[in-house]
Amino acid sequence: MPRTPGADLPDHPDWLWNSPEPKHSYDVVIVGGGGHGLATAYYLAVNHGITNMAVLESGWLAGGNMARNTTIIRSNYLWDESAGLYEHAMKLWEGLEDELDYPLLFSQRGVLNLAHSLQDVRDSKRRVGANRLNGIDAEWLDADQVAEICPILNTSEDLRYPVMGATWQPRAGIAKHDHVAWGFARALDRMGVDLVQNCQVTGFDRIGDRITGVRTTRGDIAAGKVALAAAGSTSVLTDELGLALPIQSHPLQALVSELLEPVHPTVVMSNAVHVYVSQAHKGELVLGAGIDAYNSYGQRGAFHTIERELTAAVELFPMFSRAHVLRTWAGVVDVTPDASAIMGLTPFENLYVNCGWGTGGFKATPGVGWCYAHTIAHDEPHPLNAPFNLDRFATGALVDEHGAAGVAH
Amino acid sequence: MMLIPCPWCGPRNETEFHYGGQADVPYPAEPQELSDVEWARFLFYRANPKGLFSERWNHQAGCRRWFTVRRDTTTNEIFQDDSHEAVTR
Amino acid sequence: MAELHGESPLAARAETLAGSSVPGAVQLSEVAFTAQITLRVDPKSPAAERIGTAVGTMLPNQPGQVARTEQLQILWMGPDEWLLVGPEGSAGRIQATLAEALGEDHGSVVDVSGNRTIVEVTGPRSRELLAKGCALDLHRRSFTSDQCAQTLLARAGVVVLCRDADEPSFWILVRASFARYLADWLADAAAEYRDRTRQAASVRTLANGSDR
Amino acid sequence: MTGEYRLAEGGRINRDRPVRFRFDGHEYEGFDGDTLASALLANGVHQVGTSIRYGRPRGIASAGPEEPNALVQIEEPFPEPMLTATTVALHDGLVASSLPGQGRLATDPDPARYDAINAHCDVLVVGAGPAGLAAALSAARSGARVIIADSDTEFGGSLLGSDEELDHAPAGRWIDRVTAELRATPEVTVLPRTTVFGCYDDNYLVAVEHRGEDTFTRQRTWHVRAREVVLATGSHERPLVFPGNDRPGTMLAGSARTYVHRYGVLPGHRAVAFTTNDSAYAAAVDLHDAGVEIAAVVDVRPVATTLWTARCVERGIQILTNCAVTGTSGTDRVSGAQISPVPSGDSAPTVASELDCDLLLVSGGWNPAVHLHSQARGTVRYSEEICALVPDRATRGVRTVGAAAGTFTTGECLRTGSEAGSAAARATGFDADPAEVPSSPSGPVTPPQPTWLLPGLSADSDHDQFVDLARDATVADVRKAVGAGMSSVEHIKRFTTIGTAHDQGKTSGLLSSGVIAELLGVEVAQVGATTFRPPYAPVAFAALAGRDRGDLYDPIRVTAMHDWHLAQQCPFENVGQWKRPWYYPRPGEDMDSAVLRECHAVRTGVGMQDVSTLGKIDVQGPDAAEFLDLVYTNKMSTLKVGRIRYGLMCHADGMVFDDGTVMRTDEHRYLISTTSGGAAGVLEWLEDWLQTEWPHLRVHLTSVTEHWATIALAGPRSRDVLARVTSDIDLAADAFPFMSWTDGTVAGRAARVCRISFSGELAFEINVPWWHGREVWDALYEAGSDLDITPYGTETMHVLRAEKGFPIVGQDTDGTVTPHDLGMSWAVSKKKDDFLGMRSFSRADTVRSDRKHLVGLLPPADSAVVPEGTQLVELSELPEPPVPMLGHITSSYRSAALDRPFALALVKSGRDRIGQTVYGHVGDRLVPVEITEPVFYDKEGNRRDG
Repeated sequence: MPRTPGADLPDHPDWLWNSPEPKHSYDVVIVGGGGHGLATAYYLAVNHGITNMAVLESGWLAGGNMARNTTIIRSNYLWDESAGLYEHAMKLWEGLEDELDYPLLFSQRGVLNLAHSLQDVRDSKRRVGANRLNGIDAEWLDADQVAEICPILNTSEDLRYPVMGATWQPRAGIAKHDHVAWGFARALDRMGVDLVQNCQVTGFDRIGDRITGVRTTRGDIAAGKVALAAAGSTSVLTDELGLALPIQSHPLQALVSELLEPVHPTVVMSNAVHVYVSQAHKGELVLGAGIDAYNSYGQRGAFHTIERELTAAVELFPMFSRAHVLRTWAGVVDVTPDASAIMGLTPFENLYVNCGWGTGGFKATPGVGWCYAHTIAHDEPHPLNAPFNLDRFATGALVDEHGAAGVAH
Repeated sequence: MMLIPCPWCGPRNETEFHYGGQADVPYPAEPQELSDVEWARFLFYRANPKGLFSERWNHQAGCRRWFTVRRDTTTNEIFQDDSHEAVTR
Repeated sequence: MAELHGESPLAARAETLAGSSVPGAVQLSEVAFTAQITLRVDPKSPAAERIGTAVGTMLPNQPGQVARTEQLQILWMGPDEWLLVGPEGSAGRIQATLAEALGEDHGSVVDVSGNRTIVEVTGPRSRELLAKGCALDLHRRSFTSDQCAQTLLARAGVVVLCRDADEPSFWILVRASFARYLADWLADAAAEYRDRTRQAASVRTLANGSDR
Repeated sequence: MTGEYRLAEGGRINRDRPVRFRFDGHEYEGFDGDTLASALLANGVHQVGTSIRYGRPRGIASAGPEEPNALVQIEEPFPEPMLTATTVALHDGLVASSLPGQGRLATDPDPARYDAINAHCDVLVVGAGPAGLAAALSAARSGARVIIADSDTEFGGSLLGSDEELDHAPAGRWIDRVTAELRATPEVTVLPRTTVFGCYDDNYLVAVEHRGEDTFTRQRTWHVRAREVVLATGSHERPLVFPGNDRPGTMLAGSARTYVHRYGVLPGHRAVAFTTNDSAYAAAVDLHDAGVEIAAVVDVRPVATTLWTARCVERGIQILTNCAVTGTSGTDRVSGAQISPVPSGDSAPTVASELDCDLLLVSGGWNPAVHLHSQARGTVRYSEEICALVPDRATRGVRTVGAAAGTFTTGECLRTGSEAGSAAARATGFDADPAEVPSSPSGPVTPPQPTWLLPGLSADSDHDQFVDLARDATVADVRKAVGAGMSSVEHIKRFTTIGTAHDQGKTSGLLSSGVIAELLGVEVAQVGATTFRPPYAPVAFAALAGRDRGDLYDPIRVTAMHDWHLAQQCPFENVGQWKRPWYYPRPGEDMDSAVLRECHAVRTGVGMQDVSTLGKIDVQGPDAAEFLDLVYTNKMSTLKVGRIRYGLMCHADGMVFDDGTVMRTDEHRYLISTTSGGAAGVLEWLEDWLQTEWPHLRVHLTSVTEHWATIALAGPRSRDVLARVTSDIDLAADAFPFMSWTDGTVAGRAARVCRISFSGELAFEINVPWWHGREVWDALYEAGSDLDITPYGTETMHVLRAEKGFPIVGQDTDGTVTPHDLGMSWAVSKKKDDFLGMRSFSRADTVRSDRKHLVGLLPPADSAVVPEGTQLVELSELPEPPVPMLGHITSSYRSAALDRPFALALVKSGRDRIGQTVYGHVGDRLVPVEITEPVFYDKEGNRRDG
């Protein structure tokens, strides 16, 4: 009997990584063993020759948002600052499978961002124009062109909020999140970087405003430099230093269906009706929604969010009617006032921060690693992440990626 | 679906409320006297604790009153403030 | 008095509501053109006292409480807010009464008669019908006659008023612009009862119905 | 293997109602009451598919939702992917096929109806087995409001799968009696075929009721808010890991009993039972009594229990203790099992015998179904005693009883259930005593012997030892994961995909933890298990979407004049939830020509627009003026009664977020208007500041948006039209000046008339109570007919205001724009000490001279309209990316008055560039556009008085 095509994943390599005891001292300690922490360590080693380094993970490696996201990769952001960083990430994605020698299942199947109102259309065209001038592949498609790319999408007029068109980024797509994290981890393990799991950072050692190490549930660890990559848990760490950050942690839910014959050729996102959908390699539909409104570290969200998400999904994709939800889950995303990240130096010497990625963290993974590594190695931001400093909240030079508000009058 | 205790209407489903974030962040008395950094604190910086959090909710679909509760951000257990007095931001 | 009041928000849905009514299950109809006045005043103030005297009953001070006079139903809407509902054409009279009783004291009296219309839902399955879109516990133990609540019904903000808990009868006060949506939603929700009168298959579900 | 599989009698099926169905192209017959699985077994069909990775034949392994193998694709009555044959109730016309991996979705629209309902109760009982029924009975008798739900079509749970007696009578009688009493109790809601799949905060549980293919509503989602919850969700039997443990004919022992007792079906004719505990003995005995030949009971334990030994001896069933099944033979179905003594240490097992069989019963013990307990944030612990996870700490208001709590004797389940039911009812204030429970003969249950991996087997056999049948994951896969350095159960789950299939690891979850523990040489408790997440069982998307579909997806808000607009068959624009007329095409007109005609009419004659959707808020109180001074950028306290002023609102960050007019109706009373989309947000925002920041201000806010129907009458002839329908308003410019209002009578109705203009033309805004709106609209339309009065929509309104350079919040702003950026410094008071947003205007970034300003743009007169959203660049030829951008076009139209295209744009230092030419990036062309003042028409404002 032939195996069902696509219903399974490629095998993992025979060896991934060790689980060493932490040493007493490292040149660099990265707090947070998620995608960003691992990618940062990787580029610190590869681009800057730093290998006396540990990545400390409070639980199991890449078990936070990296294990919980919907794996969408795109770079079609509005503002130059975001476009620069995300497009840099996109270029790295395009070579990452070879570089890590790991099957990341990176699939450039394109992403459609739907427009459901006249203002959506204006905003979409504005973003497409900005993307193209920034050298990012982007097109505006009318409803008929959208239907050609994704025939199962309901583009009829009778939708409550009809699809009036969409932006299309052909190079966008998805990858297999665990494989990405494990690819970085395996490479780091080979380069002698310590990946320390079940090691919770509980505080910092400091002399005045200079950070000299971290305190952990597995002992104190001295560090030349400490880089935070803890997403939703960042403020819990910085509170230890009295360092306030403008981030709020919210639940972000996702869900997955049973394995289905291929029906969905691309990735569809709709901010207006709060749903995004792709069909993963094994055949399961992967859906995400908007964040839950309230702060939470619970890694669980409210059910009405799921119901609303599925209502939108079935309206947009009538054929999903009898698909089944197998599993729902939630991550903890750290959101900033301008929906853009914070990456750079802190008021503390030798302490670096990367957080506030909200719902956009996964797609930025290699780009974050590249730029954050540069920031740590040179003690100054890479040009691409310079705009994402903390000062912008004081000056008002925000990078507002919320997009335009609903049209008035 | 949390049950949020409106001090007036009693416990109602989370969907009837609008979230207001951290409580007790008063509007500065003399905004014009503040430095940009101090002003940014008021505009953008809010506590983000893991555990008990004093936060504001508005009973949007009900009596439209704003009120404060203390909620554990890891379990969503809510401990209501008794006072019916107007809350502060 | 339609010549006085023109066209009600659900005039165009009168047939929909009537057609969705099923004897022995639910009846739906619009109660149009009522006078509705929003009153804001400090319940502890002398003004509140005076108003109580003027309208013939103290302003209800319990959340969700409804006071009745011959002419008026006075709905608690908030700690210092009430909605007075009177017969059509009486808005001016009610406002005058309230304004006079309020005098110079701080408070507000606003004619909101056009703001909301009313859908009356009666019949043994009223509670089940409303439960399809209302998360409040409408059981007679929890939501009794002359009790009201501001809440959501389907995706519309409403005021639910229990007129009679024993012979179930409810008023749903809904914003005029949402009224047609709500009427359509109610009709769709009631469709199964119409169907049941045809289908024997309904017997099992009736036996398991939640409206107990 | 041939022969009869359906017993001549017995079972709870209705033999008077045969049901015909098709599976994989073959016609079969079963009975009402069968599942697809029991009907297939009754027809001798055991293999129902092939496995996902290796294409190995797979059979029916269970009789319930834990089924890892028997996945089917429903073809008729309507395609549905990936259901388990063990949970599909047989019905006429059912056509199904085996499903090797991926399910198939229908291409036709789903004709079924789905809905949702909210329910409240004092006590929710999940599961209607012995524990659940007893719990519900105790609670119900107290008068408490009780809901009892069970996935199965009938109540009874595990009792349905046994011949147990209660009070010396078949258990069925007790089940029927209790069920009948519950149905007859007024405050009890009885929900069979209802799966509670989620448990959320504050005892909010979600269930889906399968009402049947023939009913009006196919599935109903229940949202239950329970004061107390009793979880009596039972347990799932655990299979055993051994070489060839996936062959069709291999079945959980308890499930085989269920097929015999509930469905009157023999799953085979000659069986071997392989077990680590007593439950397989019960199966062997029952199957024997039903006519199945039992080749042997193979027990890994050194000694079998006396009770079961005796029962086996009576029947001549041989027991092989301290033995294990170490291999199976057969192709499409098991034909034999190799039996070996359990080797001591690592010595390889020696095959003592091979027993022929067509049925291999397995039991590795029972896993309590702790899913909902765990979803409710209850903790679980590994019990060495029963070798399974059991509830540890429970959350408030949640009790777990019966097998779900690790209690496996019927007597104990009944007793603890009854007590939990009364305790739950008492907790909600009812005087409840535990209902008396029937006597049960079932004796004590001896714990299983922990058995995860059989010792001594060669590594080659790893590939034949399946841990997760659904994912085709073997011991070899787990060994590889461990060998790759994985030690976390979460990592190994992802590495092997164990537990990720449709069953979410109901049979494989803990089993894999046990295997991992052995391979790592640690305790199972250390390994733990992955998190239990909703839903407990798969739920159809449509069931959760319910009735919020089509037009009911989101409310459609309409105005009093909506039917008139409909009658014109005009296209509508969605503005928030509102439907607003977009333009009114006449026969043969496209949008452009219609809009040009409408614009021309307003500029030269008279037009009318339904503007009822604008938000309206009544602001009253002695401090109303002070309050408005704080929330608007400009000063409202100086506004005179009878006058109107335009106002801008900024958030504290200084960015414009709404605008509208402010009408002073009295010394202490204002009526303010907001944007259509912004009304609710503005009111809540105002209440926020009023209640939480300035509670000392004596101000009351009341939304009156829908109280008024509002008609804009605009154009040089608007005064003439209005004059024809009003007698008591002096419409002369000096008597009724611009930006003032008056009360009067319009078309015989009391109206409030304002002289405000969003087009720059002479204009009146007529406000009447909602239910007069249509009538007054008709009257005005009639009154203007000879002047060709022209109704116009949002598009024309947008063009006209753009010609005057009036911005639209949300179109010409995007949350990053200050009043100064808009060139509206005139609307920002310099006399006030403070107002919301003021401080932010002096931030480093907001005082930059090169901020983006709202300016006008003129493309070549003969060129096309430049699309809105177009980015602007400085150079006439595009350099390599990234290309610096100056800003973008926010509004762009063709002007009838100017007979040319024009636009508004946000441009870096725009006001300093007036006169310059920049380029719009359209497609990949560059279109030259000249930067101008934002006001294109009647700069002097001469036309507003007509």
